[in-house]
Amino acid sequence: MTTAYTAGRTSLRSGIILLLFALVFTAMMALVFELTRPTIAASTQAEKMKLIDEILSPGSYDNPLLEDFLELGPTPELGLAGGGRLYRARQAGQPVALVVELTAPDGYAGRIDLVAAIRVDGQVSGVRVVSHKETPGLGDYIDPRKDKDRQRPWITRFNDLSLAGVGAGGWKLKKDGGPFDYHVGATISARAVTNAVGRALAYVAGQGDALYATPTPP
Amino acid sequence: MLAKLFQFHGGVKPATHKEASTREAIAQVPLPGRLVVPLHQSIGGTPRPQVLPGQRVLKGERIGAADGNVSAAVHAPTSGTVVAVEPAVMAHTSGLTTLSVIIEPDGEDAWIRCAPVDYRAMPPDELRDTLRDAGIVGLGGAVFPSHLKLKPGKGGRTRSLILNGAECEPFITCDDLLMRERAPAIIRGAEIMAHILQADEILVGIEDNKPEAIAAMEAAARGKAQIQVVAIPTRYPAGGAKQLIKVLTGIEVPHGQRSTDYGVQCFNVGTVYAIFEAIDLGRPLISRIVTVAGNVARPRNFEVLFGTPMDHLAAQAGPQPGTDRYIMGGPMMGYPMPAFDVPVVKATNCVLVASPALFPPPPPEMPCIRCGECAQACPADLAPFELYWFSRAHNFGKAQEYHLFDCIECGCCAYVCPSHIPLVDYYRFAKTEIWAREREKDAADQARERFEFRNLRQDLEKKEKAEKLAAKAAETKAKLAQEAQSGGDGGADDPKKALIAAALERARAQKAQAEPKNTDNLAPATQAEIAAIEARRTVLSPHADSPGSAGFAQPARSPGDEQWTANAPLSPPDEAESGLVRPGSARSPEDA
Amino acid sequence: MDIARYREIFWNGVWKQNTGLVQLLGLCPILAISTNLVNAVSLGLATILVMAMTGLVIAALRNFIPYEIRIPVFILIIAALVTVVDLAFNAWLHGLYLVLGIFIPLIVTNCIVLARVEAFAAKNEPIASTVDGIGMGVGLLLVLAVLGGLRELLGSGTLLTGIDLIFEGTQPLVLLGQDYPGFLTAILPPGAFITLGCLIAARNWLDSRAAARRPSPRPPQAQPA
Amino acid sequence: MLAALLAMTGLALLLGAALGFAAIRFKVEGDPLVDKIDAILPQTQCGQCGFPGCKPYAEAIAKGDADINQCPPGGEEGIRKLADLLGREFKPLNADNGTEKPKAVAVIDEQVCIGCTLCIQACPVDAIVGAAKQMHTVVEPLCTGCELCIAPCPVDCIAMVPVPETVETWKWRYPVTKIHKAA
Amino acid sequence: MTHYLFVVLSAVLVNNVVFVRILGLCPFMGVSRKLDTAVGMGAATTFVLTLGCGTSYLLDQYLLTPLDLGYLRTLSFIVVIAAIVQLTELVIQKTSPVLHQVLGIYLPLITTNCAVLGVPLLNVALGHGLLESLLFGFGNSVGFTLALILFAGIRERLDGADVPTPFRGTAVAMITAGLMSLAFMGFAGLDRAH
Amino acid sequence: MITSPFIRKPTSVQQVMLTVLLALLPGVAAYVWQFGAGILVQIAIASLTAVVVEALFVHLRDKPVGLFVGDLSAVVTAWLIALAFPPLAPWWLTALAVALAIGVVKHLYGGLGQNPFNPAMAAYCLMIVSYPALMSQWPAAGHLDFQSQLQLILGGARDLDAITGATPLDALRTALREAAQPDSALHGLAATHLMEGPAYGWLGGRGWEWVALGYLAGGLFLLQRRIITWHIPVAFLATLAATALLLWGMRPEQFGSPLFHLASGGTLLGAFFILTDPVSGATTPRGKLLFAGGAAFITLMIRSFGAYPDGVAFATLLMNLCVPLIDMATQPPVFGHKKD
Ligand SMILES: Cc1cc2nc3c(=O)[nH]c(=O)nc-3n(C[C@H](O)[C@H](O)[C@H](O)COP(=O)(O)O)c2cc1C
Ligand SMILES: Cc1cc2nc3c(=O)[nH]c(=O)nc-3n(C[C@H](O)[C@H](O)[C@H](O)COP(=O)(O)O)c2cc1C
Ligand SMILES: Cc1cc2nc3c(=O)[nH]c(=O)nc-3n(C[C@H](O)[C@H](O)[C@H](O)COP(=O)(O)O)c2cc1C
Ligand SMILES: Cc1cc2nc3c(=O)[nH]c(=O)nc-3n(C[C@H](O)[C@H](O)[C@H](O)CO)c2cc1C
Ligand code: SF4
Ligand code: SF4
Ligand code: SF4
Ligand code: SF4
Ligand code: FES
Repeated sequence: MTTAYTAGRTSLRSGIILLLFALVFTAMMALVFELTRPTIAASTQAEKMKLIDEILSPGSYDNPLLEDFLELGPTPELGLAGGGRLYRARQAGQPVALVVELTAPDGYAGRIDLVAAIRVDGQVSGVRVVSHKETPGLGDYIDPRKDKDRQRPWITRFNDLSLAGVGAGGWKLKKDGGPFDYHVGATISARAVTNAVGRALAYVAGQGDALYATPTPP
Repeated sequence: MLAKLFQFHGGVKPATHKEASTREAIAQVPLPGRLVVPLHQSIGGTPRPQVLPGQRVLKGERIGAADGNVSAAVHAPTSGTVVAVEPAVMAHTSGLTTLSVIIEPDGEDAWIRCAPVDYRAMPPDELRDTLRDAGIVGLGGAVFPSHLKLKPGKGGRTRSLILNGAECEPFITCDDLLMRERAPAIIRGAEIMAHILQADEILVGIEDNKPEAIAAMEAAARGKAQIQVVAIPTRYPAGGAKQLIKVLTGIEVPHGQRSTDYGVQCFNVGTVYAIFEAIDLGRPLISRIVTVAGNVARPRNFEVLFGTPMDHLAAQAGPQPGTDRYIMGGPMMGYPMPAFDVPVVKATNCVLVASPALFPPPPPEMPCIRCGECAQACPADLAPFELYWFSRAHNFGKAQEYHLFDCIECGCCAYVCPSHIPLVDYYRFAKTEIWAREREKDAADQARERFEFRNLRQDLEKKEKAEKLAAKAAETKAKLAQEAQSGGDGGADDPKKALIAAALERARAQKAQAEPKNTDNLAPATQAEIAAIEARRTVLSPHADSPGSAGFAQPARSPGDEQWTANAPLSPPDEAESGLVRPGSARSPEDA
Repeated sequence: MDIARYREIFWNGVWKQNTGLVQLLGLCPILAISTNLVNAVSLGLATILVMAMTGLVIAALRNFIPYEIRIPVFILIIAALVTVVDLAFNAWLHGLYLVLGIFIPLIVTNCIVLARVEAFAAKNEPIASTVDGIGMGVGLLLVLAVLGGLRELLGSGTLLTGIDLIFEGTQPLVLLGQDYPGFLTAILPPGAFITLGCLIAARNWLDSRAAARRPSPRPPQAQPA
Repeated sequence: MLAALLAMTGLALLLGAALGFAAIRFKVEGDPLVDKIDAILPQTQCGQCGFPGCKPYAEAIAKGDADINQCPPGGEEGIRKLADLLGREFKPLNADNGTEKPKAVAVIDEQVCIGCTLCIQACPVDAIVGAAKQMHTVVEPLCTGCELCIAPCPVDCIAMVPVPETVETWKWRYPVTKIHKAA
Repeated sequence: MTHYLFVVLSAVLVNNVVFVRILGLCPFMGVSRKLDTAVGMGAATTFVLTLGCGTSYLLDQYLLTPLDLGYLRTLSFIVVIAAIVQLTELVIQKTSPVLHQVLGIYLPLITTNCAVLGVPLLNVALGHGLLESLLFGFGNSVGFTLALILFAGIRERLDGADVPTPFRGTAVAMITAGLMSLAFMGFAGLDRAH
Repeated sequence: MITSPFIRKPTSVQQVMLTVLLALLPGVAAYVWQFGAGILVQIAIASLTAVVVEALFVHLRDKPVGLFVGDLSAVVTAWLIALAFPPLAPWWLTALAVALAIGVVKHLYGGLGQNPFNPAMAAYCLMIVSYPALMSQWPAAGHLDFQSQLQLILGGARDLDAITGATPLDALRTALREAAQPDSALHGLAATHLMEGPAYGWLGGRGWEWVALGYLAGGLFLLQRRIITWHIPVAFLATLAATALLLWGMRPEQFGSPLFHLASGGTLLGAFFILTDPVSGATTPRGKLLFAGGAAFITLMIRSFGAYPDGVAFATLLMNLCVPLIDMATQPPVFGHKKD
């Protein structure tokens, strides 16, 4: 590259031109940004709702779910080291279910981020994997999109079960003496998810109504 | 006091095949019909011929004088008539010819007058000159002029003079027999050399598979405290100078360094014997002991005059059918000869009569599997497979980084290679390529210098011319000014205008001259260059194709190759000539 | 006349100077986003869009850009245009946006954009530059498509997974049967490199075959024997 | 939006200032690359590359105006070295510039030479000696084989003679690998 | 302390930029023909990337985030990085002309080494602090250099190999890169303790 | 023209490879004795594929097929793949691995002698990454008769749950991980305790220790025949043992013992037969020490902390990467240049 900035005149001229270009294109970007902002916000919301809709039937509540939430600080019971959110579904003001972000820290290849919907009676409405690093083809059946069993993905095993129904201390894999099956050769992933969901159920049960009662922070 | 022996890395132990040729004593060879004595028989300058065809020479008469100090004289091996001084095929794998003196023996074998020298009385420098003029070169194989090796290193003294009687190559026994039969003379020669080198001790290294030679040398050395005969383990290439020095003294002499600087020097026993003859008997080097072995009925050692055709020599040992070529040297390092009648030269320690049964062609070459066998066998501690890998890929820079030139071409690596790769051939190929490149590089550097010098000179000439012109212009201007002054009314502008007009005119002329083609907006100089090149090509091609010069320019072109000529239509010579103006010499219109 | 020239420019981008197979530029998105056909093609389309736009804009502005600050200005323009595309995708093609993720902003540094701008758009008129951008982009798209298709097929035995994210209701093709034990490496980075290596070799092979067939207008000089 | 504009303005000014300062502070002259390229060229000075001598060609390569495959005397080897130096891909010699030939030297037929000095002027390395009206001779070791002297000779008395091989210049051949099935 | 060590180690080995994150491929393929150029390129990239991560962190933290200008991130990062590259070029040109000749065409291309932009963006995405950002940038560039040097070593050796004609050159290099990335998969999970 | 040397030691690549195959026999015998003859089927499948693929590529390259297939290097690769794979792997898995090893990893680089990566290990890594489930089904010793082994290898249905489990390395990892969980029944138990189950023998996995001994015997044979030098096996085993001792000494509850590591997985096969591959390995003495030491360290890191149960294959590939640099840096001094 030439370094023809030597002459003060040229370098000043270049500077001004550069500046002009910067201004014009920044203005253009800013404009597009303003234009797209509402749409982007909406589609981000929609994305989140799509996942939640999978685990909690949309007809079962009537409040704007994403606006009714609780900020959780670090919560070891949910595996949340850095905090997370908890959404509340209500029908006509009555509690229906909680949508909990949780993490299984002990996956085969690291953290497994999950979201679970737990009905007010303590039953699981649904669980989904948000992100994971399990071995593709082995441990990744915990994600229903990767599960070969399309009809009844493994992750739906928890649906409609509750801690109470399974029995105290029984929320475990078959191998560990519980009711949940798993894929041979990939116990660890299944165990991590199962235990995390179990812990979340216990946490929710332990907190009681407080989770519904606390108002949404501004 | 028995010296502690050291070990060199690597090495191999091939079957020695030495017994057969040691059964009988050294024999003489009957004079052949003609002797072809190449002038170039040693490292260094080719000796200048000293005889003319038709001239009679005596045995030992000098026929080639050393050319410079790195060279050694050549002598007539017997008395007779010089029939010719002409190129003849030499004892070299290439099959190239070299200037040789061809002598027809008269059968008298009449010596010149030999003048022995009292080495103690003669200063070392003169002794060295004597050796050079006696044609003494290393007979261990390298044929390096011995007088050059006989200079003491730093400090003027040498710790050890080493006599190389190892003779590690299979089949070869010439040194063995020499030591058995002429041990006292060798010892005498060694003492002469120790004197020249100011050596403290003389070590004779002999492989322990030659008990007779060891015994003979010990007997001859008995009572001489300075001399020690050492039996060394039999392992090829224990006879390599560096390896032998390492075994006997523990010193490693790096490639490209003089061993005298490390306090040691190593000579083949044959060389030592030749020095004895040159000093004590006054006889120049005209013959040597040669082993004839291989596909012959009676393998044996002969004392052979240089110039004797190898087939004449081999005939003495009862050649057997099936012979396909001769190998000069042993089976590990020897060179195949291009013909059967090449002459025996100073480097010929053995004529190995080869047959496919004796030395079958190697199995097909496989890729290197990097097994490292070769590295384990390499006495120079090299990584032969890396050298091979880079030589094969023409990556000579890398090959040199891996010390290609430290390779002594001993062949151990190729001997052990399970992939049957002719490794040494790759090294020889790479080495000669690198040398060729260095020559090219030197030539290029020289050319660059001369080119730049010429340009400088031309610039100077041009400047001078310009100055002259300027002077002339000033004159004109002055004259014009004068005229204007005298003319009066034209005003001061006119002469200037005239000058400008003149300059414009010149420039226009220049442009017309320099723009023979429609090459667009290039600088005039570039255009001139392009024209020059264009023109040069166009003129060149008809030359190349004309029958008259076809013999020179290049080998006959194939008929399918029309494009080359099609590109080069004949052009009138004048255009060509004007085109040949080179940038530096771009002729100004004034020149034309 | 012009058509012929544009065709030449286009062909240059698609085959002769193919970014992925010959120039080896813009490799990161090629390798990273070709895990399946849908992603690959989408990124290819996005790149075509960006390349055509940058080619057009920069060629149009080329006379206003001083030589010595051309690189910063080019980068500025490319970055701005890419951000605009990024925002637009995010707003109006959100599903695709999630798939292409981090790689849309990375088109900025996609060497090929700057390389073409510098080598072509800065020296040619807008239409040719647009054609060049499209040609290069199409070349990239083809490589991406083949690579993505191969990798998806080998890796999971399907084609067009994720198509449902773009066109509601469509279904991916299951080509090698439900029981196909996917060759997972194909989808992982090693598979990307190896498959692209094979594509490059295939191109070389096709080229050399074509060269061998075509009686070359300039026969190589017959070496004197 | 205003914030964005301000931020970018600030950034542009800051960077422009830094670059401008650095450009002055770290200015360099000269181009060592040309010498490196020139060192690779064979110095035949024949002009077949399309430039008046090796140095100008070296300059053109360094500037990017010329390709690396235009020097026939340097041959494949030279191109390979250039490719190495410049980190480019090897490409075969451009046939437009000529072909690689065995090295030859000019020989003047002394019987025919009329002593016109034209060849002396043409020779780029002053390899021809002689004076006006006297027979000229080529100093063989100095001749680069550029063939530039051939054309100007009005009586066609200069011929290129391949340099013969001697033991010193003889080269071992590349060991022929007989791995391939085809003969 | 170990946390920071993990940041670096994970960036160098486990999540190697080239083999796992697939960034910086163009210079990886382009400047790996010879070992010494690879070393030079690695050094230059290390310098630029580390510096770039630091500056972009500051830029993000103190300009873009407070002003809520997230959408200017790409633009401003790349402009800053381009400036750093140009500065580096000027300095190298002055201090080491040889290195400049060798890196010649590639120095400007560092700007378009997507790792140089990708890593600072990852820094933002991963919420790294200043020290973490610097270490992450350093680790990634060391990972890049490591990959480049190992690759160059192998490519130098491949020069002499009897590779089938269509695969000569870049094709076999690409396959080599694939097998290298396969090898690096062996490190998977080593950062799990983190 | 034939030039010197005119005599050659009677050796050949074929002979070298044949010796390696012979040296593998004790290990194979122990394998058959402990785990049944299924492995022989695997070896047959692998060898057949190897010969076919090798012949195909050699033919494509226009080289003499007999000569190059006859060098047996492909068969060595095939045997090593068969021995490193789970013995009951389906036939196509083995065949695919061998085909990739020979076709891609070896012949795309020009065939014998030119490949920078160990073909067998590259194929192993490709397979464990691609088919982790199939690649971690290992039978327990003496469990199955030949008939059912054959069915498993050749047949379609693979209901293996009953007969296979993780290998000892894998099982120990799983157990150790569980022991690290505070609420697990195994919490706090040391590795030595965890290894008391029926799957474990007196050293490593039950039955596997005999196979390992077989490899050791074969390796010693190779050393004796001077096909390999001591550097690689010694450096590998010593570094592995030392590193394992260090970890185990610090936290016996978290790491396997040195003896366990020496006898398990691919350790001995790797030390004597895999890392010693001359083509892809380091060549200088010091380089070999570095190469093998590095491989041992990486192996142990992967086994102890990584995602894959055995690290020998990945470690081999990773060190293959470093070979050019290692070789360059460890060139022994040349004769006469020793001081500087
Ligand atoms: C390469 C490889 C990857 C693996 N990935 C996973 C995984 O992602 N999830 C998992 O649960 N187990 C995985 N495993 C298996 C575990 O190591 C362990 O063997 C298994 O969880 C034990 O399950 P089992 O008790 O059913 O045999 C993997 C194994 C290998 C060899
Ligand atoms: C591999 C190799 C083996 C050699 N073997 C012998 C040998 O056995 N005997 C011998 O005298 N010279 C042998 N030489 C030659 C010596 O290196 C050395 O040139 C010679 O001993 C020096 O003595 P000279 O100058 O008198 O010939 C061998 C050289 C090499 C490279
Ligand atoms: C070179 C190599 C050789 C192997 N040989 C054996 C073996 O002899 N026995 C075995 O159980 N596993 C062997 N394996 C398989 C690995 O150990 C495999 O990855 C498995 O998941 C873990 O088995 P292990 O832990 O107990 O043996 C070998 C792996 C490699 C890389
Ligand atoms: C001691 C020894 C060990 C070998 N080890 C391997 C190996 O681990 N993997 C392999 O594919 N080939 C091995 N081979 C065979 C051969 O060297 C290998 O296939 C080459 O890499 C092919 O170019 C070995 C050969 C020998 C002599
Ligand atoms: S002995 Fe032959 S095959 Fe073995 S490393 Fe040396 S050259 Fe290669
Ligand atoms: S020929 Fe050269 S490389 Fe081979 S063993 Fe002898 S010294 Fe070493
Ligand atoms: S063609 Fe080569 S030798 Fe001739 S002038 Fe050009 S660079 Fe010099
Ligand atoms: S003598 Fe002729 S061929 Fe030789 S260098 Fe001079 S001009 Fe060139
Ligand atoms: S696209 Fe990533 S470096 Fe070129």
